[in-house]
Amino acid sequence: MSTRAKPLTLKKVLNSVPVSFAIYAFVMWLIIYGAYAGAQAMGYNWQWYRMPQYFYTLTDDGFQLGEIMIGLGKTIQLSLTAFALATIFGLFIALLRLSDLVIGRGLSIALLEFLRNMPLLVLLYLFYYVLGPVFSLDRYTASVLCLAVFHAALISEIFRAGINAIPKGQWEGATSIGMSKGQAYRYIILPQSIRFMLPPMTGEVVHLIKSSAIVSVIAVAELTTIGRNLISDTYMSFEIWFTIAAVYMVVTLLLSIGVSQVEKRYAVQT
Amino acid sequence: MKMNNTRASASLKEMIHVAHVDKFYGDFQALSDVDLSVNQGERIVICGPSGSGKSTLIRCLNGLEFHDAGEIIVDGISVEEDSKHLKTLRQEVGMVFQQFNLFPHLTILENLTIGPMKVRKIAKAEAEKRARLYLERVHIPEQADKYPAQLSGGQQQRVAIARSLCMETRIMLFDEPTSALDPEMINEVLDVMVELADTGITMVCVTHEMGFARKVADRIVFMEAGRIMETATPDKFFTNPDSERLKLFLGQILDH
Amino acid sequence: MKMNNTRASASLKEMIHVAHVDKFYGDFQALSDVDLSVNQGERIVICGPSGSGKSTLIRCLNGLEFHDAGEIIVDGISVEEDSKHLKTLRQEVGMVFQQFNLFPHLTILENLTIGPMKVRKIAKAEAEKRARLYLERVHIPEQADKYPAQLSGGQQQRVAIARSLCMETRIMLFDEPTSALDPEMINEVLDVMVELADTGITMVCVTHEMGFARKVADRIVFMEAGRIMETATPDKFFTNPDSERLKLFLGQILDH
Amino acid sequence: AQSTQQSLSSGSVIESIKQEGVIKIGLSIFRPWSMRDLNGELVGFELDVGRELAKDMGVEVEFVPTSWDGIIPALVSGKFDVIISGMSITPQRNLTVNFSDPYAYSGMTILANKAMTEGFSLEDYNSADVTFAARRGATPAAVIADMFPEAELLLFDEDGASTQEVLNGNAHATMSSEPTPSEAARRYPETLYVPFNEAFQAGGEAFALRKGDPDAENFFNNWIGTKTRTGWLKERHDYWFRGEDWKDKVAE
Amino acid sequence: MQKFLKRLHWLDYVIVALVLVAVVFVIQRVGGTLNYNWRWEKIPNYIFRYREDQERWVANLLIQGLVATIRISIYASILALVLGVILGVARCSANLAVRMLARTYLEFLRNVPPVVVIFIFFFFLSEQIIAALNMERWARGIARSDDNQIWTFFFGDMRRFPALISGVIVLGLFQSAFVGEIVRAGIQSIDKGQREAARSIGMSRFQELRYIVLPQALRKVLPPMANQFISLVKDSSLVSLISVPDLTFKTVELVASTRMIFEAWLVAAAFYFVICFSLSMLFRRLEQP
Ligand SMILES: Nc1ncnc2c1ncn2[C@@H]1O[C@H](COP(=O)(O)OP(=O)(O)OP(=O)(O)O)[C@@H](O)[C@H]1O
Ligand SMILES: Nc1ncnc2c1ncn2[C@@H]1O[C@H](COP(=O)(O)OP(=O)(O)OP(=O)(O)O)[C@@H](O)[C@H]1O
Ligand SMILES: [Mg+2]
Ligand SMILES: [Mg+2]
Repeated sequence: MSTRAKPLTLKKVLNSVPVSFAIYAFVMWLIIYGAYAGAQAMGYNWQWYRMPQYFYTLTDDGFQLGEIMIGLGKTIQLSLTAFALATIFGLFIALLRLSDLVIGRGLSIALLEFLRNMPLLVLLYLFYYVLGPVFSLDRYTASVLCLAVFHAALISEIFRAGINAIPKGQWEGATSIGMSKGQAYRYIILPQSIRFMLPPMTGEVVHLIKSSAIVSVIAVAELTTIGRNLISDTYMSFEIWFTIAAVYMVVTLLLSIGVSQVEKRYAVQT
Repeated sequence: MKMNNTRASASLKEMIHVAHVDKFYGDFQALSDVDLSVNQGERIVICGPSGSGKSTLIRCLNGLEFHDAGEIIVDGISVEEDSKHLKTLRQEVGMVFQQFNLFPHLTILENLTIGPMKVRKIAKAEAEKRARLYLERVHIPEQADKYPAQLSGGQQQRVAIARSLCMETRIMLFDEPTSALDPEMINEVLDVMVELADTGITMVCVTHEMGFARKVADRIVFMEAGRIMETATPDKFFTNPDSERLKLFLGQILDH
Repeated sequence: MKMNNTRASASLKEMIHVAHVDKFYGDFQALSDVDLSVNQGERIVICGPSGSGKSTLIRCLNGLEFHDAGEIIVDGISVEEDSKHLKTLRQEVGMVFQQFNLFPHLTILENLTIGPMKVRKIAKAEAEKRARLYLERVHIPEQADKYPAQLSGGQQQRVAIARSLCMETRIMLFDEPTSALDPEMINEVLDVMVELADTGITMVCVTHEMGFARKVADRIVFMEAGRIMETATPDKFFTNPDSERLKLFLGQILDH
Repeated sequence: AQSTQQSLSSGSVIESIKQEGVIKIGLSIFRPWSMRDLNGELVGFELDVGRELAKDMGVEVEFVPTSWDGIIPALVSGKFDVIISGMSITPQRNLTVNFSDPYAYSGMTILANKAMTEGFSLEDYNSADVTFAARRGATPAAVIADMFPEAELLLFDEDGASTQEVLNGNAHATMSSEPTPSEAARRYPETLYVPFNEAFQAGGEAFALRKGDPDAENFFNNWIGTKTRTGWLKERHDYWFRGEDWKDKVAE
Repeated sequence: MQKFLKRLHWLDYVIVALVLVAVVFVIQRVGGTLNYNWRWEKIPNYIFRYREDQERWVANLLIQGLVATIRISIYASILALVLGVILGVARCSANLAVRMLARTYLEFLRNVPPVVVIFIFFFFLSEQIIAALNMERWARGIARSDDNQIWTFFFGDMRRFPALISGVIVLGLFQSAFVGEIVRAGIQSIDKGQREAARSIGMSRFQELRYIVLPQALRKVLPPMANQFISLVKDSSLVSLISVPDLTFKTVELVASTRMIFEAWLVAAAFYFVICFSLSMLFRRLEQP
């Protein structure tokens, strides 16, 4: 018994994969071209040909990274440092939050509420202009600390969720062989909760890279800052902003793909 | 059917002393005026309807919960929330749970050695030797390198018993160790427990396995609504119970 | 036990016409060469083992699924994916689901009026009057202002029936309307369905309630593996089935 | 030619200002060119210039505060008609916008941290160990990069930030138009000072306007010429840059 | 009190001690080494000020900024909600092209830093929209007319209307991606049976969405939406980077004019905290009836 060929209708044609891709490509082209032509009509002078030099140059000295690549390196360095610190702070806050310490718990809740209800930009100004001079932090340290503290709040919630995902019986099992709370965390609870925490943690790295752009307001020479400086030199605002955005997208998309890979691996393992 | 263990009365040191204990969860009273005394080497079975406070009582004995009034002294250590000896106490008192509570990220061998190594600071080689010994004792020496998830429920529960034994505890508490198991696995665990009873360890066991109780218990404690209603030798317990409530309970439970 | 309904054959307009219908899910053939004809006012019961395609067939009748070959004509409208008359068709054909599928965010009254008001564009007062009428008909007029979650399963299913009735449909499809219900509620729903059957509406009902089938069905259809194996009057169906498979099925189902 | 001329003049910003009856002036907060007084209102040299300009044109005036590093893109994209914000003429900028004749000449001086730059000669500043702070996109930034290519240069959104940097010892020095450096040195005599008396690059500040608008350029040039000749510009400039009369209107 | 002290662990005392040491250190540094002259007494003036010439109290910079922040947040959240619902519905569309377009928009916004997104939207979109609608002239017309109280109440000084609107557009577009994801999750959480039931009483796809799916989805998405709204208030500080006169921008101006760096930033931070914290308290209260 064969399937009868059904008549092709407009709706079906529109929903079919090749047509969908075509429509998609057309709309995207329309948007991009519209933006391009629109800006040109406004008198904007596109100078894309000037962009490659900011990625790399080939001079007599050989291959050299351009400013954007250097900025990207700085962004990554900044983000990773901040992330490492944020993980430590976050673990600390989460443990305080879950502890029996009355003051400790109060402090961690106060800290969390403060960070949760404060714009990152304002927090950065606080770190840089207020705490900076007090603790004599330079701008790089201040921005690393600001990002670390801000993300520590988010990471501590990941830790807390991961720790709470471990059944109560594991605590009791550990306690009943005489482990102290610290030992139970160290040998029983944390090793198990890592599985729950790894996927959201990798997501948090992406988030942190995005947050790091904000430190451009205090002139840390990372990717966004480099972009803004280049714009103030060359006034090629559109080209540079789009390039910067694309660079960020490449990095974060690569990471996101990594995240979903990690998620898949851990999903299979359970 | 009942083996007559006369050895129990040989040593009379009091290992567990519970006097006038009350315990509240919020407004709900889970234990009321509970008294219990267990001598060294004695085997006690606790039974009673669901919610009667059996788990609560047994968990108060090694400080997984804390009582609100009265006193509990286990192996000479007063069980209190702020006691400095709580850790020592827990090393002396083993506990086996209904849900096994093995550590899923560790192999069986690691499950058994982590306590001795980290808590008792015993060398690894020594701890492994001991672990294999007790695995032998619970009849699963060949499973040492697997992970808990790869074992059947009955095997897991035997590992849990071995884990407690590895701490060389002098008292073992069991909270319904067989009730999460499929019928065919219950016996393999009960067999291990009977063997354990013969070693002279002090045992307090919450269970509804009346065959087991009859075989090994020196005394059976019947609880209801947070109170101990009756304490009796197995003979008296099954043949001539005092309280009406217990008769009813036995009627129900022996039906199955 | 069986009421003899002679009224059924009075009008002979064909309401549902199914001819040579095939239906595929991917490679899996859920319906093979199905033929079925239902006259106005007829009551059809469909039964058969799980996975035999009963739901698939009934869902093809009001275009919740679409068949791949053959033709389905319901109330003069050809059921096809791109048909402009699909909306009209669905207004003519009511459907009652196993899971009730009431709208949880609306009160009972709103559940009943939303269709007439938004689809049929009937004034609110008129729609409410009608809703109360049908709530009366399913014996729960007092529940009008509650929310579905506050009703028992049986009551919810009766509301679902009333919801279909409010659309003044001429055909009602039921997909195992009682199988998600507790035993004590099954009868209250079946009673309503029996009353409904007496109003002369055309009914197609997937159910395993053989008492109901015997009482109201004009014909019973037995399906297996995507095919209609046998169609018979209740008398013949229960007393003298043709196929071996049906005998087996009846043996199983009447056991309960 | 007739029609080109017509379309040029009708496309001039002057024409649209007349039509709208308002001139929109872009500026960025920058003591004492423009700042917020105690009432939160804008005051300063630019404001006087802008108001006078509008008065002479017979239109209303509207000031659009904008962050400094976005001020040129904003002008180009038409957010306002002209920038009057102490913007000094540089070739780089001139490639993107047109400038009128200068309406003020305030040279820049170096403001340095006393402890960190003790005994520095001008050449000593040109060293990799020295850190300068400046406002992103502002003239001093370009001048510093030009004069002290070896030194590290940090860029900020606001002028106040760079001064604070030097004050806190995070940067050795900053450069900005007088009187800001002298004022700051007076406020924090222990920490800050103006090491050199000379002013660098007194190139002059001018109005910036969009390219391709000869009419507007002509108008602004002549207006500035007139106001310079009558002494009005100098009088206002002295009031804000030399005088102290306005100080109690602005929290200090 | 006695009881409270008894509940403290020795580590609690360590924490208290550490906090105290930190506080003392900060006071020491600010007072001694930094020789910063605090001018807290000037701050109230920038919140409210008594204008002698007008003989009334007027809101000064900080309150103006705060009000602008609130206005922008409210309007942007409305815009984000509308766009987000469209986006969420598009994400569940039967048409692949629509789904891909929605996905592209979403991924762009999710993978590019907010700062960069805001600059791009600002220069590329909101500017164009404002210019295309000739909004400036229209707003100025209203600003000049006499009976503009209502407009002023809703939008502040009409002369700054274009800036407000570009802030709203930028923030609304930016947040719509996240709202869209919440809406999508809400829609997909609705049981398939609900759609079938709606269809089987003859509802069209639109009616099904309008009367059955969205109202139910709305209930499920309310808590995450509330959180998103707080995020939006926080992110609104970013529009200061494109010169929208919100609380952060006004604070920057205040700092540039008066150099009261510490005071101004601490006050601005307190303002943000108070708004966001009371909002989260309010939403928490509303969530548990
Ligand atoms: N953590 C707790 N919070 C509040 N109430 C509790 C808690 N743990 C136990 N209870 C209550 O205390 C009572 C006694 O509980 P317990 O677990 O000791 O009963 P049980 O005799 O072990 O019953 P079962 O045979 O069901 O295990 C029960 O009513 C239970 O609901
Ligand atoms: N959406 C679907 N996709 C793929 N296969 C399906 C789908 N719906 C149903 N099927 C398959 O089609 C077959 C017939 O399903 P149908 O639901 O019609 O059976 P049924 O007779 O109603 O069974 P039951 O009594 O369990 O409800 C089954 O094998 C089922 O697995
Ligand atoms: Mg229990
Ligand atoms: Mg079915």
